[in-house]
Amino acid sequence: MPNLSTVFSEVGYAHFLVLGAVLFAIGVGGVLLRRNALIIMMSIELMLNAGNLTILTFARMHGDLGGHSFAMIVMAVAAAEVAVGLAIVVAIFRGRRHVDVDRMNLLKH
Amino acid sequence: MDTVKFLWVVPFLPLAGAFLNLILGKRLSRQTVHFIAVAAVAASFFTALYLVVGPLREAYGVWKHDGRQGAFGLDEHLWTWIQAGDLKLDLAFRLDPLSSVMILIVTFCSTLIHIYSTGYMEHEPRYGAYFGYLNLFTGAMLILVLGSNMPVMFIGWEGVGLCSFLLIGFWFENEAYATAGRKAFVVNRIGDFAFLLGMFLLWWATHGVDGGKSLDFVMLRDVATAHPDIYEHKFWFDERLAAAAGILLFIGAAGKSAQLPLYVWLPDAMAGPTPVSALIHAATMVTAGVYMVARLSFLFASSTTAMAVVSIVGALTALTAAFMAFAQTDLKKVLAYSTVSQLGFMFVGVGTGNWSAGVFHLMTHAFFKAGLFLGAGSVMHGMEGSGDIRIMGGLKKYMPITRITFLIYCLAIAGFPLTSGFFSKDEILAGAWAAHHDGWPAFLGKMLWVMLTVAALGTAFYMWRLYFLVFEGEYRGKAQVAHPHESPINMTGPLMVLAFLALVAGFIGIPHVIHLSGTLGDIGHFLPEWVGLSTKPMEMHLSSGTTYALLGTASVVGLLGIGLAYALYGKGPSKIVDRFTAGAGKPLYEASKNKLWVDEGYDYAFVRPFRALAKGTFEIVDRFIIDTVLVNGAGFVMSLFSRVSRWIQNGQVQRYLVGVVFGAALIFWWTSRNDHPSFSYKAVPGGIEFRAEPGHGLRSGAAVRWDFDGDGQPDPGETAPVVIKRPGDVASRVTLFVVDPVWGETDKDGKPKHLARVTRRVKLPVVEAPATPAAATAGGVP
Amino acid sequence: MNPTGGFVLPVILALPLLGALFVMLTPRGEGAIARGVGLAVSTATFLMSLLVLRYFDGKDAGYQLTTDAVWVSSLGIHMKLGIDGISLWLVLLTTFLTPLTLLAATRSIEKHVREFVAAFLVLETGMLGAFVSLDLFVFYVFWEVMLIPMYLMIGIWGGQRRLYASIKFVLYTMVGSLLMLVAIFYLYVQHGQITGIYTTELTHITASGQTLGLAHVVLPHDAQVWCFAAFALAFAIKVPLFPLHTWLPDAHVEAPTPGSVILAGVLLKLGIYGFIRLAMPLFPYGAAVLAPYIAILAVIGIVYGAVVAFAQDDVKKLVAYSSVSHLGFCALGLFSLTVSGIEGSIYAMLSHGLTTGGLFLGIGMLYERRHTRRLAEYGGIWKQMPLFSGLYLIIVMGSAGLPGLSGFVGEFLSLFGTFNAGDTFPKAWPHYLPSPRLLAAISTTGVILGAIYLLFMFQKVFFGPLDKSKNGHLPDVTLREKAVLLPLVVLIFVLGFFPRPFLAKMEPSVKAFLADYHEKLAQPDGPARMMSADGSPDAIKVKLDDAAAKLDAAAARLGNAGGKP
Amino acid sequence: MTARVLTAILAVLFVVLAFDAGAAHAQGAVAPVDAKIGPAPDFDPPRSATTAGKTVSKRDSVASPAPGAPTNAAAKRTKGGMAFAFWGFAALTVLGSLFVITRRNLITAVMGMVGTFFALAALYMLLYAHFLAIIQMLVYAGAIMVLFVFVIMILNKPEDEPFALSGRVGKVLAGLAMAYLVFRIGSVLIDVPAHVTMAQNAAPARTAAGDDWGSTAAVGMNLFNDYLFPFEAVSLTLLIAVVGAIAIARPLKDDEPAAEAATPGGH
Repeated sequence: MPNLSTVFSEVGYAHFLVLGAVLFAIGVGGVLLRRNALIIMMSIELMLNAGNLTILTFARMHGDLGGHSFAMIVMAVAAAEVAVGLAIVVAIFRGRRHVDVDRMNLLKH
Repeated sequence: MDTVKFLWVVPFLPLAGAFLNLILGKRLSRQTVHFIAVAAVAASFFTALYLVVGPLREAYGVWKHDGRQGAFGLDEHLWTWIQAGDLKLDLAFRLDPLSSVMILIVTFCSTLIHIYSTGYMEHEPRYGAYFGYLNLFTGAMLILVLGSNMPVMFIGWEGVGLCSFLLIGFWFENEAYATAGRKAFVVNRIGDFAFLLGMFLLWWATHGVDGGKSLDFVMLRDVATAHPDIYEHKFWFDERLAAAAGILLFIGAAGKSAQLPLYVWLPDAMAGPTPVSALIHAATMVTAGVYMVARLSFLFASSTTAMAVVSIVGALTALTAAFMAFAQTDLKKVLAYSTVSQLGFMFVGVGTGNWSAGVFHLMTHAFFKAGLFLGAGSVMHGMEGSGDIRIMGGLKKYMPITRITFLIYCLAIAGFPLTSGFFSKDEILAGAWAAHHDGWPAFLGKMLWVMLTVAALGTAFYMWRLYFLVFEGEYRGKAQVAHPHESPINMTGPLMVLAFLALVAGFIGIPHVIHLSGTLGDIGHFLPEWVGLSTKPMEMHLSSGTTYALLGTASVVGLLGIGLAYALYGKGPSKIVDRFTAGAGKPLYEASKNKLWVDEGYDYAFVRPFRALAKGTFEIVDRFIIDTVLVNGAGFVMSLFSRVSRWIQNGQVQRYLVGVVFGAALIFWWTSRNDHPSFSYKAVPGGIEFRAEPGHGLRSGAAVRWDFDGDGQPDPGETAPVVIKRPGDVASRVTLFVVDPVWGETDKDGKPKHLARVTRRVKLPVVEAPATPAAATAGGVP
Repeated sequence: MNPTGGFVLPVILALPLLGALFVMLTPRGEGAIARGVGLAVSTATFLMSLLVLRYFDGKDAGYQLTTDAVWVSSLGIHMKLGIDGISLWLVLLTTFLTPLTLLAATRSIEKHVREFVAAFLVLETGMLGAFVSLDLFVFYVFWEVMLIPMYLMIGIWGGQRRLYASIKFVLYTMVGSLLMLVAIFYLYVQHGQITGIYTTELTHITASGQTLGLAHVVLPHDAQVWCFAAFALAFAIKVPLFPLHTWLPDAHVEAPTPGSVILAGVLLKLGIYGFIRLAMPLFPYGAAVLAPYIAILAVIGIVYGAVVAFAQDDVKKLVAYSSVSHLGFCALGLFSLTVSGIEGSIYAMLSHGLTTGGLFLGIGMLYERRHTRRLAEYGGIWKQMPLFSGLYLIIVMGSAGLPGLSGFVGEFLSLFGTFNAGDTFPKAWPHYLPSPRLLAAISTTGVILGAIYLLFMFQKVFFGPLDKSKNGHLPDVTLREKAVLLPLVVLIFVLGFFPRPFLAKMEPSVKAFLADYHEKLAQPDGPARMMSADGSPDAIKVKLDDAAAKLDAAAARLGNAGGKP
Repeated sequence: MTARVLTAILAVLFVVLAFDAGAAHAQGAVAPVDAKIGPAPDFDPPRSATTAGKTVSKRDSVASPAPGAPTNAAAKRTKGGMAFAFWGFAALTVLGSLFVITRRNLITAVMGMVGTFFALAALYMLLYAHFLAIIQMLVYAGAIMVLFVFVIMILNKPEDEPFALSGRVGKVLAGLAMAYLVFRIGSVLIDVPAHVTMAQNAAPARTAAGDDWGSTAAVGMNLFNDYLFPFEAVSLTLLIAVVGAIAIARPLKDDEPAAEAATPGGH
């Protein structure tokens, strides 16, 4: 372990990676804790972004531009997912006036 | 052994008759039905007669002329019945002196009783069925008698059981009758169980000996003579194998021949039509046991224990049954118990090794007891079916022929001098008196004799009581039956024939002390010698004086019984008896009337417990333990699991995510749980082998550096995970460096990064000698 | 080996299957057509199967009329069919019972006739296939194929509690057969690893004339015990042996008459057959170790089944438990490992197929008239239906083992074999177990008990006063029912009086079976290997040798590592 | 209000960053030919370090030190501002994301999200992903967030309790597991050799085609040469998503007829 001062003063790829991990963790926490479908979707977005951050960091480290392309594809997929997901949320809300995932248990019984 | 043709005809004819009557019985007219039946049996009788006086006598002549030894008889081999492995059972018949006597008795009595039945059963709706069964029985009985090996005998043995089941339950609308039939069959089956075991035991003992593989009687007998040790070797504790086999087979015989303790079915068997009782339960079937014991004489002869058992059981049966017969008020019941008692006599006869006497009494008994039953049938026929002797009496003027014949039978059974029963019974008594086989206590024979004499006295008494109550005195049944009448000729005819035989049949077996010569002698001593040909002779010493004394006693006893009966019942029921039974003798009277409560005892001891056992087993073991607890229990446990898993997999994405995260953490922890490096070493040919273990998970497969010279710095070039060094080049401390698998080994300024390391003191083993296990294992532990 | 007969077995396997397809093409509502087709097809199958007798060589102990077609070449699965003295009569029994049962089913099956007939024909194929297949995998396939139609039969055409019964039946059987499957895989892999040739055939002749096949693998002793236990479980459930029998009464009671007939008549036999054909030859040591216990279970089953049968009020249940008792005789005779015992066991199976089949058919006929199976509802039937009663009495007596009828020969022989099995029973007979002779003695009480419960049933149904008004006007057997019962009765007599031809045909195979069994049993314990019989291919020898070499090397290395003490 | 706070912080940070960059610029480092964003030139490596061949070699070996190690002077000079920017934006990201998962008010949550995305965009710039930084702003902060906001508007319902009560145990476990993972990963990642700081980059300034690294042209070349098929696939995905979204979101058929039927009924 390098000493703290270097950790704070010299920013390396590690810091980006760790940040990505933290961000991902927060996203997971959101999905775990919240019941509102919208919030959950946002948390998913957070996780995707954490992924993107990591990808770009590695791209930088390895000097490989493929990472950028990949990140872009991720963004596109995220957009698609959000579109469909929000549509579903709307549909559900129209039916049952709420978007509480705990109460969406038709398939359970 | 010589062969004979057409022996199969004898059993075949009745069977064919049975087939016809059972299949077509409904369509045929009564005349046709009973013509077929009678003709079949009669034909079979004449065939038998021809075969005996024809081929068999000739063969005997030849056999005697050649002075051959061993068993004498004629065989007919039909086809091989069962053949499996070294077991080969032929469906074969044998005609030898013993079976010849039997088939004559059987076919003859059967013929008479068929004829009698045409009268007795004339109003029976199921006429064809009746004669069909009767024929079937005759056929089965003939198979039993003629069978040349035990399994074939067993066919008939069970066949007659089936027929008796059917005929006892012939009027099956009456539940009690049907039950009686079932009882007969089941009790017989108990005997058959022992019979089977005995058969297995004999086979087990004899198979492979002299190629013995057929359970053939002659084979078994020859084995007994050739290798006595087979039957005599210790089998059960101190007893010979013959004892075990003999006793088992005797139990079978007891089942069939209604001996203690299996006699209970016979009195109930009176539920059947009277001719049936006459044929099956007096003349033929019940004597099968006696026949079997005589047939296996060689076996019983080789175990005096078995013989003792047979004779004692016989004597006890004779006594008990006689006692039970005293207080019976039903005509047929009395006869039934007397049958049981007489069978006891026969078993004592064969049990004392006096085979011919047993068979002799079997024959005479067949005549007079069949006659008695037929007479009883005739009486009941005249009394419109009632068999209650309390409402009879003075019938002699209504049915004279029946009365005369009945009188003769009673004389015979009571052992009145010079009647057939006299001779045969005396033979048995004499045999019992004389019987003293090695291993027997001295008093046994005498004791048997005493018991039998008492039984004989009882017999005479109750038979004559019966006679007097039925025929003498005043007619007491006006209320019930207005006009008793004599039976038609087709019923009285057989009565007369049998009566004649009951008188004279005894003269073919008069005691040897009465010396006769020439043809008279041939006739007089015919039976014992003839039967002796196919039984194993037992030596028996009896001085002529004793013989005469015994003869005297026998006749005296008979007369005594008759006199006693006359004194008490000469004029119908007597006050004396009533007073006696009401007072001092009450317990005795009750005991006799209720047959010593044996049936009730069995009911409580066996029948009810068995029912309870069956129900209990079914409900508790089967339904509850196995089905509910084990089978459905397993299912229940499964459903429990499914409930639990359903709680986890509740379709909520978030809960699944919990699983995912937790699993990921677990995997991570597992893969990186021991990431601390270490190394082991052991001696191998050519040096010491160092083996780096950089750790699992992230570190696995990481590059390593070694420090063998102990300077704390990685040695250049030592990068292999497994290194073999010769002990010389190894310092006392060896260090393993593990390069960070992800980020390399130098930091930003290019100088070596701090590496994970492990240092250990190395104990150097001797090179030449292989390492001691201690070193190897010590090396294994970091 | 008779080359000309090879076509018979495939044909009798294919006929019912095609028949089933064809039946499903007939119009839905027309039950009569479906029945007619089914009857015709099954009769044709029966006639074809009679051809087996024409081609079968009674002297030859080996498999005959064999056909071999590669099914899954990559796994070495062969559609290999063949028949020998052991399976011969069982096949004939199956083909014989099927048309009779279909004929009897005319009135008992009203709904979905078409589907019923189809299922029945499929079932026939399954049973026949299981009897004639010489390839473990194929056997297993047929074994499971039987399950489905039976399941449908109980579940669709059954009585009140049919769902419970059918599920119980399927689960019970599945449990066993899956374990068997595991054992089969184990054996398959072992064989492949030893010889390098993966095949599921029992005997596989390679192009170079080498004799391979699962039947020639010698497993280490403990593996044998486990595998035998797995097989034994499957077969013991099917038989069924004592503690595993509770599916049988339920299945019988709920199943429609034809289902019960086939279940009792043929399906149960497959348990015993599996023991003879697979479990014992493949794992002789396991058999030797476990035989005493199975024999004891069989004896318990004999007595227990008989006792419990006496407690029944439902006729079908009574007969079902009597099956438990009778199959006990079969199992006992089989494990006596004597010629007479095994032949007796096979013969008892034939007889049981006829008699119990007949009993169930008769019960079905009564049920069609009275719509009840409770003993208490009957009584005095003989007066109404004398002919039927007479025929039924013969069947009952045959089942009770009256000598001269079929039942006796089988029971007699198997008891006989057991009683004299003292020396052929496995040497490792535990001293704390009752000796074979005692076992035979105990099981002979089945003779008494059989008489007790069967006559009890017979009296309750046919004897006694005709006091139930419903029994007042029952028509006697119709022509169709005569046509069903008479062949059975005749055969019962024939089997009773002329068992020799039947026994003679199975004797060589049985002897061969015993010989192989003892030869393989004599093999010493050790790593899995092929039978070192003469003519064993050199390739295998080599493999064995270098396997041994490997072992030595390993031992040496261990010695180096661990050092010598 | 929170949104405003966030935007304020964001603005401040940009200013600071720009100032620092300007300071660096004043010290007369060599400016790049096409400097789009303020701080970028500062981190630009000395040209000597970058050749195509080197680039190739970089991709192969991770652990080996970067050739052309920078002069300590350059590293020191740029360290402070660099670190400052990173920490600032990192703090902003984390703060915003925490907003997302903690706020009960959906609008607040979305605003926090916006902040996160902006900060991430800045971080992308620090990683020389200029093009992607822009795209991030356009796609996420622009499109997706607007979508969210619209949906929230459509639903506009009072906020329900934020935390799923069911299965608390599981969630606590999962939280602990998550923390453990983050800690372990972090402890591994923090070992990343510090010598590849932002100061001297591991990537070439120009790609083989001569475009600036991370510029639109570079990414475009890469995307449409090497990753054409994925690109097409994704476009297809988007099409499908659009169609699907419409299909799902539009009201069910039988709603309108009911409505139609209602109106005439009213007259």
